[in-house]
Amino acid sequence: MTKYIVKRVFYMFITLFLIATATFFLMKTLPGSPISSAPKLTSTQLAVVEAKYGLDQPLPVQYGKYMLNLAQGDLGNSFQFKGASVTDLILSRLGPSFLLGSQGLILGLAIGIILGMISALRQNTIWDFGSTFIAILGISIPSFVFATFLQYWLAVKWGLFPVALWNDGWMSSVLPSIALAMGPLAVGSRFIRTEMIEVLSSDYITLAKSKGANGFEVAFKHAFRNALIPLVTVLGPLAAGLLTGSLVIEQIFAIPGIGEQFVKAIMVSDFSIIMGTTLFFSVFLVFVILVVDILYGVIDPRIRLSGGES
Amino acid sequence: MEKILEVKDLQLSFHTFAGEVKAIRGVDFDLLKGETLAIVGESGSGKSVTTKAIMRLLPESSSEFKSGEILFNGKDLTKLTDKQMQKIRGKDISMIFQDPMTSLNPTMPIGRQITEPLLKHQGVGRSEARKIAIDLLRMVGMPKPELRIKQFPHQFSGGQRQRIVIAIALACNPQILIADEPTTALDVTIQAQILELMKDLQKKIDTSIIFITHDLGVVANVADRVAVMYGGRIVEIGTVDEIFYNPQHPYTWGLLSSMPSLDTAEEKLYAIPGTPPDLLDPPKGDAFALRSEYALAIDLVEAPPVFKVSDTHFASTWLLHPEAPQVDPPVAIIERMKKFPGSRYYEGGTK
Amino acid sequence: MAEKLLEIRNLKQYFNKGKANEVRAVDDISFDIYKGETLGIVGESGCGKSTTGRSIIRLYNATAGEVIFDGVNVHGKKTKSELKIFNRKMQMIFQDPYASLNPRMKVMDIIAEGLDIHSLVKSSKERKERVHELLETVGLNKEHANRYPHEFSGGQRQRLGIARALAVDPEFIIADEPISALDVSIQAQVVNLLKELQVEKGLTYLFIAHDLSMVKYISDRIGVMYFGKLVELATAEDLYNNPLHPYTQSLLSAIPLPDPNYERTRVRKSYDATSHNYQDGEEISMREVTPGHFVFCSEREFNALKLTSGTGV
Amino acid sequence: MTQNLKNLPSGSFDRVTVDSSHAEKIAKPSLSFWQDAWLRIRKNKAAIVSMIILVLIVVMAFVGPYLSPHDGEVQTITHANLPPKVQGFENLGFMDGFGILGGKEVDLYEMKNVDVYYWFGTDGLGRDMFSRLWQGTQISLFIAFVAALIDMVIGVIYGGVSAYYGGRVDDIMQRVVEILYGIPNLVVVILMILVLDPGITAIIIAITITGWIGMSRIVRGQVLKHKNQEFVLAARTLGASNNRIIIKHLLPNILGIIIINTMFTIPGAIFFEAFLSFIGLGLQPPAASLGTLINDGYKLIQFQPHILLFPSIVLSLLMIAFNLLGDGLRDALDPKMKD
Amino acid sequence: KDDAATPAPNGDDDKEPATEVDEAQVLNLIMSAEIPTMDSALVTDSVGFDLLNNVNEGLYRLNDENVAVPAIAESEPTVSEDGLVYTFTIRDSKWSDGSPVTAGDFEFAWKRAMNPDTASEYGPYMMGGVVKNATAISEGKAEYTELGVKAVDEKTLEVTLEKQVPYFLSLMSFGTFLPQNEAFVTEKGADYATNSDNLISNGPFVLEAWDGTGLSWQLVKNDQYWDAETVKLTEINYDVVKETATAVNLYTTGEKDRTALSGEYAMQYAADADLVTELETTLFYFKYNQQRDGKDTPLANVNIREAITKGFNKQDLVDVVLANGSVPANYLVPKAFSFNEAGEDFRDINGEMSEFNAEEAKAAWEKGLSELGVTEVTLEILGGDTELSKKMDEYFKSQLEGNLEGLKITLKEVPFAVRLDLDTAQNYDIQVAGWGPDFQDPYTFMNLWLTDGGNNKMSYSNPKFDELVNSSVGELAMDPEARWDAMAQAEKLLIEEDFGIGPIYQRGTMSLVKPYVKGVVTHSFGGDYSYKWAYIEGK
Ligand SMILES: Nc1ncnc2c1ncn2[C@@H]1O[C@H](COP(=O)(O)OP(=O)(O)OP(=O)(O)O)[C@@H](O)[C@H]1O
Ligand SMILES: Nc1ncnc2c1ncn2[C@@H]1O[C@H](COP(=O)(O)OP(=O)(O)OP(=O)(O)O)[C@@H](O)[C@H]1O
Ligand SMILES: [Mg+2]
Ligand SMILES: [Mg+2]
Repeated sequence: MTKYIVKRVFYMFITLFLIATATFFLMKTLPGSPISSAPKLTSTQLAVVEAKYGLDQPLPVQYGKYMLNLAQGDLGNSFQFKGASVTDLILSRLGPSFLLGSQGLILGLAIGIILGMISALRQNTIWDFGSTFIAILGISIPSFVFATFLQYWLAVKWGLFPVALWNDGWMSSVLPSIALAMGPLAVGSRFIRTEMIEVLSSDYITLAKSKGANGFEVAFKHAFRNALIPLVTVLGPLAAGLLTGSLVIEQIFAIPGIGEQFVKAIMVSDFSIIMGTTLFFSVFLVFVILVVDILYGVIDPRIRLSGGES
Repeated sequence: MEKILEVKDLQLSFHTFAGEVKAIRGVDFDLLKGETLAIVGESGSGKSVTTKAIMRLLPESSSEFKSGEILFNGKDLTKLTDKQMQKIRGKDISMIFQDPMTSLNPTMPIGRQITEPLLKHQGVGRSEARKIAIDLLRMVGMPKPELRIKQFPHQFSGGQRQRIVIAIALACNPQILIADEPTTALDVTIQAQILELMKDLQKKIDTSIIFITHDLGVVANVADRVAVMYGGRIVEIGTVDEIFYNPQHPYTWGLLSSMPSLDTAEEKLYAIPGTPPDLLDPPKGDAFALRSEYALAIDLVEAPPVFKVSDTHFASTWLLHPEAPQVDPPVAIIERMKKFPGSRYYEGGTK
Repeated sequence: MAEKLLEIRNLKQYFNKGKANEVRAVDDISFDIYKGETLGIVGESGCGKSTTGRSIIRLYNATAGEVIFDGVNVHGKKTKSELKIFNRKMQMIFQDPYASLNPRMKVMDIIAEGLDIHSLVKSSKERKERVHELLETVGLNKEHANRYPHEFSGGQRQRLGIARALAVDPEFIIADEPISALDVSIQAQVVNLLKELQVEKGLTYLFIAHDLSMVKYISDRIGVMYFGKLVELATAEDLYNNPLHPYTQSLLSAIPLPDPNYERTRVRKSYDATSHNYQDGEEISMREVTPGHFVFCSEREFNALKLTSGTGV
Repeated sequence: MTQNLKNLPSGSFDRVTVDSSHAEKIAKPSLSFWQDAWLRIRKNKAAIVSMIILVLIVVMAFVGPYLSPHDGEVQTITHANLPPKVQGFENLGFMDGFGILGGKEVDLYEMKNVDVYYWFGTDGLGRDMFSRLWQGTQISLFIAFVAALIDMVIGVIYGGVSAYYGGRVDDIMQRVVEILYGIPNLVVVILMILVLDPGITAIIIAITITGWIGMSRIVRGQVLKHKNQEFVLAARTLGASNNRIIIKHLLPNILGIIIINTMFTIPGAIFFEAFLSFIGLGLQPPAASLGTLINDGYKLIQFQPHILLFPSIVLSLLMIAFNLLGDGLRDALDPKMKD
Repeated sequence: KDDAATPAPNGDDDKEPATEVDEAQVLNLIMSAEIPTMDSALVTDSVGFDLLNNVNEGLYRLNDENVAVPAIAESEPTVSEDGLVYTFTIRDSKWSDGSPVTAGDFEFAWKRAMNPDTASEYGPYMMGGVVKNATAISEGKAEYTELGVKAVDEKTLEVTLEKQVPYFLSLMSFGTFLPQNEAFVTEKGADYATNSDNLISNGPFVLEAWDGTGLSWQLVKNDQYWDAETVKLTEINYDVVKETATAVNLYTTGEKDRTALSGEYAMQYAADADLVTELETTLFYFKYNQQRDGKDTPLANVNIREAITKGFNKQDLVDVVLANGSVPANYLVPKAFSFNEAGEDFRDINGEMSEFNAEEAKAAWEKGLSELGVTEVTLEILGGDTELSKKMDEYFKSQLEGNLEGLKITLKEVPFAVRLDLDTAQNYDIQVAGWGPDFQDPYTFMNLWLTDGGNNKMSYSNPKFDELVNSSVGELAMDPEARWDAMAQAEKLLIEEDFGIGPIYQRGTMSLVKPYVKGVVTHSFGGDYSYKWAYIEGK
């Protein structure tokens, strides 16, 4: 197992190295420079600013420096925020995104799993259709439309939650989390449904029944855990998707999150933030995938010992 | 001996998108206390469905119970509620399936799988159940049961897994054990061990066994009585000697003679031609007639009733009708019949 | 006996060689197959029977050793056309009647595949005729040509597999457990067919199985495999009546026969691989104990066996 | 068990010989895999309804713009922001030309002196939403189909080659995938769009740049599963070339799963395009797609719900229909699809 | 040190029941973007200038009538004979940490803004050509310490100008000229002004709860401010909200006291009592690039430029497309921006030019085409990638293509930074651009179009125009009337004769403002709003 993790971490670093390299050069090919957004600079002044950000050096040198800094966890300095450290910028925005993401994920998966179970246990009944309908709606309505709805109905019309902003404590996170939960909800319920149906027809379930287990025990003690296994495999991308996907929700609910910052950085060509965030997302994704792999072993004892290759 | 289970005129269908599959078309048999009844027959003849019907494990949505009674100690299982049935399953009647690789829950330690019926039916505490589980494992010949009880199914070999399944099935000392091809997936040497184990355990806890298999060798080894199924019916039933040495139904003949025996060297094996009937549209009359060289005109018209050969031996073939012509079974069968005192060809004294 | 069709020399087939999970599926085995005979191979599951067959027909590239077919090493460097010749001469019948036929192809195309690959027919009419002929050979009829495999029963499918193999007129057929997935009553159909074909076409078989009674019936000689090694090789009669290797004895004693009287008396012997007590440096190899009866044993065991069987004869 | 037998007609007990080849007869009509699948699909009401909806939407995407008397590109600025109005609906209470203005329901057509009908209303530049909706649908579908097609081609080739040749090739190719898998695709897509000139091509490239990975994984799994199947081995013992094995044996067997997976990538691409519009990386106007239309509309949800409503309905219908059809196909083509 | 308890960042002030009796002087506002920096030398954006204007105070401040009046300067400065040396006397006032505001703070701040190491953008831009040596410093020909500003003593600041600058005093309220406390700045080093802890102020308010990059912050009344008596608000809470819908929702539910409206929202709230329409001084126009890749574009032809300038309906544009209170612009210098001594609007004097006229446009178009010898022209409009720009571009396309036969418009919509890049490279045909004034004088709009001017970037060149504009800051600098006249002529030349640019609209804003918000002053340049005089009444 440790060997496996070491191997994975090694690949992780290759992935990150490649992503860093790719984004670096991509950014360099982008039209528009973050500095030219200051149209009033004279050319000498411009040279000074360029020097400040190290943009006057040849590309390979810039690249080398960037990578070197990266190795020390330094993502460079923001243009937009006049030299603020990108690492700090990202860290300062992490909290809300993380809270929303995890709440959305947990909420979505919890409801999704329940819906999926209902669907599978009451296959082809009105319950099944109802759950399936909700799940498909979840993937059919763009999250920004859904979020706007939530905001208008639950906050403006009924006043149940704050309209937006991040200053009402936990209450502020409710609506955005619900909006974010739709994706995992849909994925969760569909995965669980298919898998549950499959598991329920397996031999060991028949054996469990023949032991006299009742419907509840069969579904929850025996089938559930097995049906969860494939869901775990998509957990990684799902979680990462939430973090990145939250940019829409963050913008609508005016939440100081990492996604919101990313969008802004794109608008103003703040390369440092774009690169830093991209890299951060990658680290997160790669890390989550690794965690999920380990989690996979926890849920599925077959993986636990043999460890490795799926 | 007392009858512990009586199945009377069981009829059962499946509804599939292709139409109605008449899987069981009138099955009668009974099971005596302490005996082993083997059910043999071709794939699809309805062996598993019959036993699953007894356990009421068929999918409710697609299966339809048409008629019949399943009397367990006089109680009709078909009339019980789900709750009542759950009390019987695993306690009074338990089951072992063919594939040990898939019959255990891969994500649950085997200990918990064994203790589950104990906790459920015996009302024992956890630690007590654990003790029993360890004993059970020891009983089925698992070395170091205290350690292995915490392990997961994938850490066991096929033979070991089948032992675990047997341990689960026997946990509550059931009155009936249904074994659906418990050794088919195993190697011969392992199969031999498992068969011995089952016979040993049967003696110990005095349970009745319904043993389903394709393998006539296994039948000869374990069975007290044998039921031969074909096309959703039992076509012949009798003691193991009656079936092996005095078979009456042409299908049984075919079955027995299609296996080469070790000591004779037939030039050509007797082969039953054709394929099993399609139960979506079962043939009229005797389902086997189309494949039988002993077919009679009436076979194609009407299904034969059950004829009594001896007190313990019944067969459903028109050949047993008093008016039917005497036919000679295949040579290999005649060879067998020569050994059986009650048969036409008995030569006497060979035994 | 007749001339050798096939010589297997020190064949080794390792999987995942050099890795932690190395499997020595076939570990240095040698034997000959004579023209026109049926050589049976038995052994428990996973002992390497299929791998032996597949290495012989070059589905796997052997780790070491040679397979000499008609005097030519199958595993040497070959051009495409040379390989094609082998492909015609050697064919295989598979175990699983469901997995061995492409579910998306019609029977016609399945059977004609060999004809197409080797351009054995000139027109589509000839192709059709040839397929019909093959279908009849295996006891099916031409109406079946336009159907899909899933519509057939196991026995029928297995016969389709045979027809496919026969299409290229092979000399040698490897039958990898062709009947073990079939119902008892159906097994006979296939075995009879194989036997008939052997006589008709002068075929040579390598017949792989894991149960013995059918193998004994169909084979002239039988080899017993245990953990990648061939442990005993003898004529069918000899092997049954006089099994020498303790593993063979255990295997034979484990098989139940459809005879209640026999079953009541059968005693099972168990085999313990450590019972040989081989010393370091002892050379263990196939030794011919009685003419045509080879046993995998050490010199010491060989002498002991010779003694007992010598008196036995 | 009675032995009481009624009288049977004479001759009942004559022996008959049955032609044993009779028993080989297959009674069922011959069905190819695809015919069989079609029969299954036909039983699946949801899939059939989905199929009909999809066909309708596709047809409308092409003929829709011609059905409306208005051109979707023409700006009649005086007719801006009109709610839907349909002939004959005047008194039904909806699609009657009434809309909210300053918090009150008023007949905006009357107010603006408009005497033509805009079935789905107009947008902020006075363009006919009905025509625009179908034009947008057309573009969205185009993007989705092309993206799905490219995903499919790359994915199938990559996954197929990796699995079929196995060994070292597979090792290397899978390492590459593993690395790519660690890239957050959303971010890549955004970067790609930033780098490329915005437009349909950029969107398609961006969607496909990581999109094929899913397909390649599935195809690889399938090829791995099938390539050691006995029927493939049989073909190899017959001397079939790699090409033949791939084309005749492997492809037909994984085609079902490829189709199913494509059924799920299409809506994914449609959705993604909508998302890109939201962060301002979508199409360049005046080209419209469902995504840009929805993006235009969602802000006006309180006052001019029609701008959001119709594109949302079409988008949701597409999503639902593709998903249900995909589900149906999965049940029909591959009831046991695991990976 | 101010001992006003620092309110928690999540202050739920509006829930306090105390409001009934003594109205809480708390204002809740929305911002459209984050604060990039609070360093007056580095600020370039409107948010930064807006906040600086409220937390700091320079020599002058725009009063509630938008007139620059002495602030930290005790009174009007004394000006030397030649008009080149201004001497200010500094009033007694304190920084929020209690230290006094001195003349040295100004000298330090201004020089710091010119120090190349600071990399200030506005410093050299604002001071260049105004304060002595500024141009030389930014060209690297002089040391920044040689800048013409000097603290004679604690209370006396002497500024030497490069040349006579008629609008010099109006600059003194601009953010770049704010003072900075040397001790504090030096102590904080690179961290100066990166969050509210690293900042001190000398204005009406103090910035609190700003982490440097966050979406929310707070202004709290500065008790150390010399004119603290005037300041009534105790707290202003800011949140950044980028979605109009969200902002409006926040306004509707009463969480915010003001929100800007756009497009369809404006239409919906047209009759709302809370609606406030304000005209800004930002002007939007087409830049016609006459030379691209070294070759003349069709826009080098004056008739083509005329056709496009007159070829689209501006009224419809502002009414339907923008619908935000903007007005059609037929001029360069915005309305209600600059006034002469008599208080007359420059605009009223010079009037409207080159209005929409489809006929004239068509005629000019045909003339232009025949001069070019073509029947079809394809032009690219380069615009922004915001929602509104995109919509506007679509409108232009439809209008121009409809009115000018043979014209084909392609749209290119890019982020701001990219647009500037393309502008610098002169890589566009027509660009939708905008300009907001840096000081209250028409010159801030005029100098853009000087030949080879830094913002020209479209190869417009007319020696006559150059002459007129230059004279306004040269020989006519001290003659307001003649100056005024020269600029009026120059504007006519640019818009009406050369059609060098095509004015589109002067931006307006519509916002919803709660009726209880009183006394907020809107400025036409520099910071957008002053809250010094604001208060809450009748909430
Ligand atoms: N769930 C089901 N749905 C539809 N048909 C079924 C189902 N289960 C069994 N059948 C059909 O019922 C018939 C009897 O099946 P059964 O499983 O009892 O056969 P079997 O004798 O046990 O065969 P095998 O030896 O292969 O296990 C077969 O035709 C089978 O296709
Ligand atoms: N492609 C492969 N890669 C790795 N190991 C393999 C492969 N094929 C077979 N093996 C291993 O080689 C050994 C021999 O396998 P083989 O299939 O030859 O056994 P067998 O005797 O045919 O068994 P069975 O009776 O079950 O068919 C087994 O342990 C098997 O797991
Ligand atoms: Mg069965
Ligand atoms: Mg094998």
